Amino acid sequence: MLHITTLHYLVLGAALFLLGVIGVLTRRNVVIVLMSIELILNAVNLNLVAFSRYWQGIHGPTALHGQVFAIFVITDAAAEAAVGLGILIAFFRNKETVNVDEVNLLKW
Amino acid sequence: MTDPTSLSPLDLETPDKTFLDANELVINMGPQHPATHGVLRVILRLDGEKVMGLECVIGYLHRGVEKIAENRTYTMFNPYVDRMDYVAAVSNGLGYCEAVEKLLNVEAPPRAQYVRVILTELNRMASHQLWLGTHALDIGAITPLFYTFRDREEILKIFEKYCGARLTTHAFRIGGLQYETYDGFEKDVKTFVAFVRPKIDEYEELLTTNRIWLERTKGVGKISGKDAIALGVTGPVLRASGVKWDIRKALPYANYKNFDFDIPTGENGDTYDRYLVRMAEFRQSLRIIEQAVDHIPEGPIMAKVPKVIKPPVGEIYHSIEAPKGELGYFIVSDGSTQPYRIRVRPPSFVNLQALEVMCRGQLVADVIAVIGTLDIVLGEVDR
Amino acid sequence: MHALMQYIQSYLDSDKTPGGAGNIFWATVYILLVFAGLSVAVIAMNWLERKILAHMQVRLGPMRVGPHGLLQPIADAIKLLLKEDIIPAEADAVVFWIAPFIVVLAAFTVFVVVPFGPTHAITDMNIGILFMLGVSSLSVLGIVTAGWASNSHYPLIGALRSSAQMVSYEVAMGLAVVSVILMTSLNDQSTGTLSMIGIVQAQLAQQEWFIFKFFPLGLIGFGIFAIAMVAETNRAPFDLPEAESELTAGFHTEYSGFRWSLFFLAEYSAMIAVSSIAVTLWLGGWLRPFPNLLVAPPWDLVFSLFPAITFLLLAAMCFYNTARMPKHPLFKVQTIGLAGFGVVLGLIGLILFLPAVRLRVNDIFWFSAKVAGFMYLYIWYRGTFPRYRFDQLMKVGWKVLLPTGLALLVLTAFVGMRTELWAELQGVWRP
Amino acid sequence: MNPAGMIPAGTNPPVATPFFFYLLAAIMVIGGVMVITRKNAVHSAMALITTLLAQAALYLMLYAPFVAGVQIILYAGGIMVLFLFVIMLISIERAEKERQFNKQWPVGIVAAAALGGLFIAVYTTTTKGRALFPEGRMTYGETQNTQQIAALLFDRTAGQYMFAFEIASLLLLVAIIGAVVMAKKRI
Repeated sequence: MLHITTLHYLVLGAALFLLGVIGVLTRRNVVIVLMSIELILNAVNLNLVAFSRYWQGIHGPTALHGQVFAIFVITDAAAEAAVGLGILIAFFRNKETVNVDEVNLLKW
Repeated sequence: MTDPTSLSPLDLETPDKTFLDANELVINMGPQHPATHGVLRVILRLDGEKVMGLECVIGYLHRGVEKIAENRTYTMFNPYVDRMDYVAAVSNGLGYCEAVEKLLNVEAPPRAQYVRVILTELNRMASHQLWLGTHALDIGAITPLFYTFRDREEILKIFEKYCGARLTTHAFRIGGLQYETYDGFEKDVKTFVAFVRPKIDEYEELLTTNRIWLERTKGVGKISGKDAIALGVTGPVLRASGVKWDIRKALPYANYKNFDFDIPTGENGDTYDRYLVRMAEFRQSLRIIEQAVDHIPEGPIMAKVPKVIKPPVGEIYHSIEAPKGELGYFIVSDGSTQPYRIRVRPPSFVNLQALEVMCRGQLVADVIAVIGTLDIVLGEVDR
Repeated sequence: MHALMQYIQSYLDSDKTPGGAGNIFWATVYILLVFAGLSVAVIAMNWLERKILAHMQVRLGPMRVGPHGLLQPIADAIKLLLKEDIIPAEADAVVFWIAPFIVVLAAFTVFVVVPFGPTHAITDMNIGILFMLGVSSLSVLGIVTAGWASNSHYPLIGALRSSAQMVSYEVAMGLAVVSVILMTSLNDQSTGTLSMIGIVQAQLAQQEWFIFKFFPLGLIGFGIFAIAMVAETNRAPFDLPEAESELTAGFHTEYSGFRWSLFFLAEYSAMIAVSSIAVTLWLGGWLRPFPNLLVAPPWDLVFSLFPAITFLLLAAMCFYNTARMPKHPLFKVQTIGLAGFGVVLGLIGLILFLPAVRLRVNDIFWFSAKVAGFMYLYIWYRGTFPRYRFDQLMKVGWKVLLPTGLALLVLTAFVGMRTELWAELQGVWRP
Repeated sequence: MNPAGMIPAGTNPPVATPFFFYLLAAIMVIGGVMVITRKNAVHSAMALITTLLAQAALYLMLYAPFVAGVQIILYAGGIMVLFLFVIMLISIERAEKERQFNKQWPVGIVAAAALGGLFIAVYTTTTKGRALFPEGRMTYGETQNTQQIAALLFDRTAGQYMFAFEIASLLLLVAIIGAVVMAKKRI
């Protein structure tokens, strides 16, 4: 059977990252765009944790910097989601739409 | 009296726009809903949980009682009134019988009057017990319901022993009573009074100082005395707003003027005060029953009323203090055996008008509490 | 074959959980046992709630199906399974279909780390309590989606209410839990633990249930948790999401039959789950009462006899009620049934007297007894309290429990570190 | 599978790692595709939750139980509930009937494809015959993971991230205030 290596996790992370990027670039619905951003952040997290394990193999069990980073990224994601959804609500209140390409208030 | 134009909360001001300018949520509460006490339908306009406005839709239990009266003789119509406020059938019967007696210009003999008072006050307690149980159930306390029903059972047993029926009793006849009291009636009533007095404390123990109960009822569904009068609200709801108006004292009927009792009133006109007023009325009813049962005179139970009741041409309005408020009967007679027109002033129907004033700006949960505290019976609202 | 037997036997000598020992056979057995035990507990809880509540309310409760209604839950279950499973036409069928499973899954998965004894848990995780809180918080997803998918107003309001409620009470709950985790570390050995078994072992090592630790701090933490857990499981007096008199049935208004019974199952197993958290964290988990006072060997013996005695008492109760059954041919089957039930309970009690069984089951018994105490509390609340209103509920959560929890956390840290702090301060003042 | 010799005494060999990895990876990728293709935002959110939970399981496989726990409690239990809450707050019936993808979607796809090409290029690079990421040499048990992370975050001597941690908490505070300010009409 195949052996699961760090590279496997990196490829999976890359795939998720790409999916997230496609979502951000193509979808109109802000909520789904925000979810795609979460997808990207998670792809990064997966890489970080995979690297952390890789690093542990070299520097011993206390080399957990990747996991600590992952925790910081999750914190960031929480803050981003709260602010993003706050903006979304403010936006929806003013424009009654949730489509990104209609966010053109600055064009007036 | 009050100038109706100066009533502030009654002006239907445009409500605030909703939070986030979101769409109003329109909820159809009822006619099949566990907390609308039958078939009341309330259309709620909500902003999240806040009530922006509401509209009552009634008539799901309409049976045309007033129209039926025009095709029945006075005696035949008597049982029909029991079906209006079916939890206080004795009071309904009393009001109707007294109205017709007034029209005939006869008066029931004293013994009948005393028995009438005892039964009516027992019925008031039964009605209040039902109210307390369901009101507490609406607010989420499920236990008081079973306590009150346990004790209400004793009242219904007395009714059953007296006239054979428990709910729609048809206890009184025009001119007095049909039946003499059964042997041991006084003893039963006295036993009941002794039995129920500690039970009322038991209900109060569960609720009166319960923190959650206080938070759920204090300041909820407030209505000022002025507004209550303007809306025609009567009964405990009016008295809880600080208006000392009880027809038993103001326009004494039966022989209430012979009894010594107080009119409990509240101050704030909120749900908690209405609860307290009704709890106090329990005790006042017990006082009246005790006085009445000790002094039942001997004598006939039926006045001299012709076999075929043909009141003289004329009209009469007679009202009594039913458990829920002023219950009035307006009877127009054209001299025949059937009433030309009967109009009932049902307390529940009039009190229900206050629902919107009491609920606007409150939360959904408060609507439930307020419907409960108004103590409406849909049979009476819709007739 | 021999190797297999050896594999199965090898676990019996180890002092680890099956998950910890990596023994797949025993892990499977434990999972099945926990699952079966949970189902039995839910069924028993259903019957007990109806009976206890009935007796609080001067009535009898179920009396017809089986002796004293003992078979009523089974009859109900059969009815629910046979009922038509209605999916409203306007509902989002897929989400509507999935939602109850999310709730059930979340409610059952947490039992992976519940320690019924030092070795009686499916597995012991390094992040045990975090796992329990996290997974039990997933059930809110199921509730929200159930309410949304029903495409109806009452469920939607119920779902919004419950999500707001569960999210806000989780915060207070978490703070209370963190204060306990601090307590595990504030001992001679420095590192704390998140493991459920580790927390109980810390209480054993410190010879003190955490409810009494740093009196009254432990008690306050327990109080916060005990309030928050009732809100978390949507039970009276915090049962607004399914407030019957307001929202008919809240988020599961549109559900019927099997799917509704899943919500029911999830609610009761969630109650058991949060109660086991409370028992583990504050009430010493599987430890018997007075572990520090009554330590002499005879006391050990006395306490280890409790399970057997309890079952014998239950059996005696059955026999007493058998004797009280009406002597009428119609009641013959019921009387025999009740007596038979008593015999079964008595036999279990006798088996529990055997030392080999007694010593293994003792932990499980004490744990279950404490959880059962909480279950009784739940029923008692329901019989006593009116329901809170939504804004009042939020007020209690955010303005009372949360600040208290924060203060508790800080105070626990200060009290626990007082010697180090004192040494530090002396170092500052007198260099 | 990991050879047994690489594992320190006291921990157990993981079972069927490749099977679980591919299973979870498949769930994650399918979930990710669903997130970006569903019309209905709630369906997207459900797919995202599935992805996140599968990822938490992957963290467990990577011997990062604490991160897995945080992932479940914060992401699946917290952030996603927030998402669902907002989706319910804003009406979505109309959004479903509208065009789902914006006009520049080909550009987006091309850009993503370019990025994918970049990834492939990097991951297949070998220097001196060695892959960029040779496989790790040893696997550690999870028994002390939480304590070690705590040591990195809080310990007086080994805690390198204490300041960063404080900054993160400040960030959260700012986010809370910002969200309230933006979402509330009148403060």
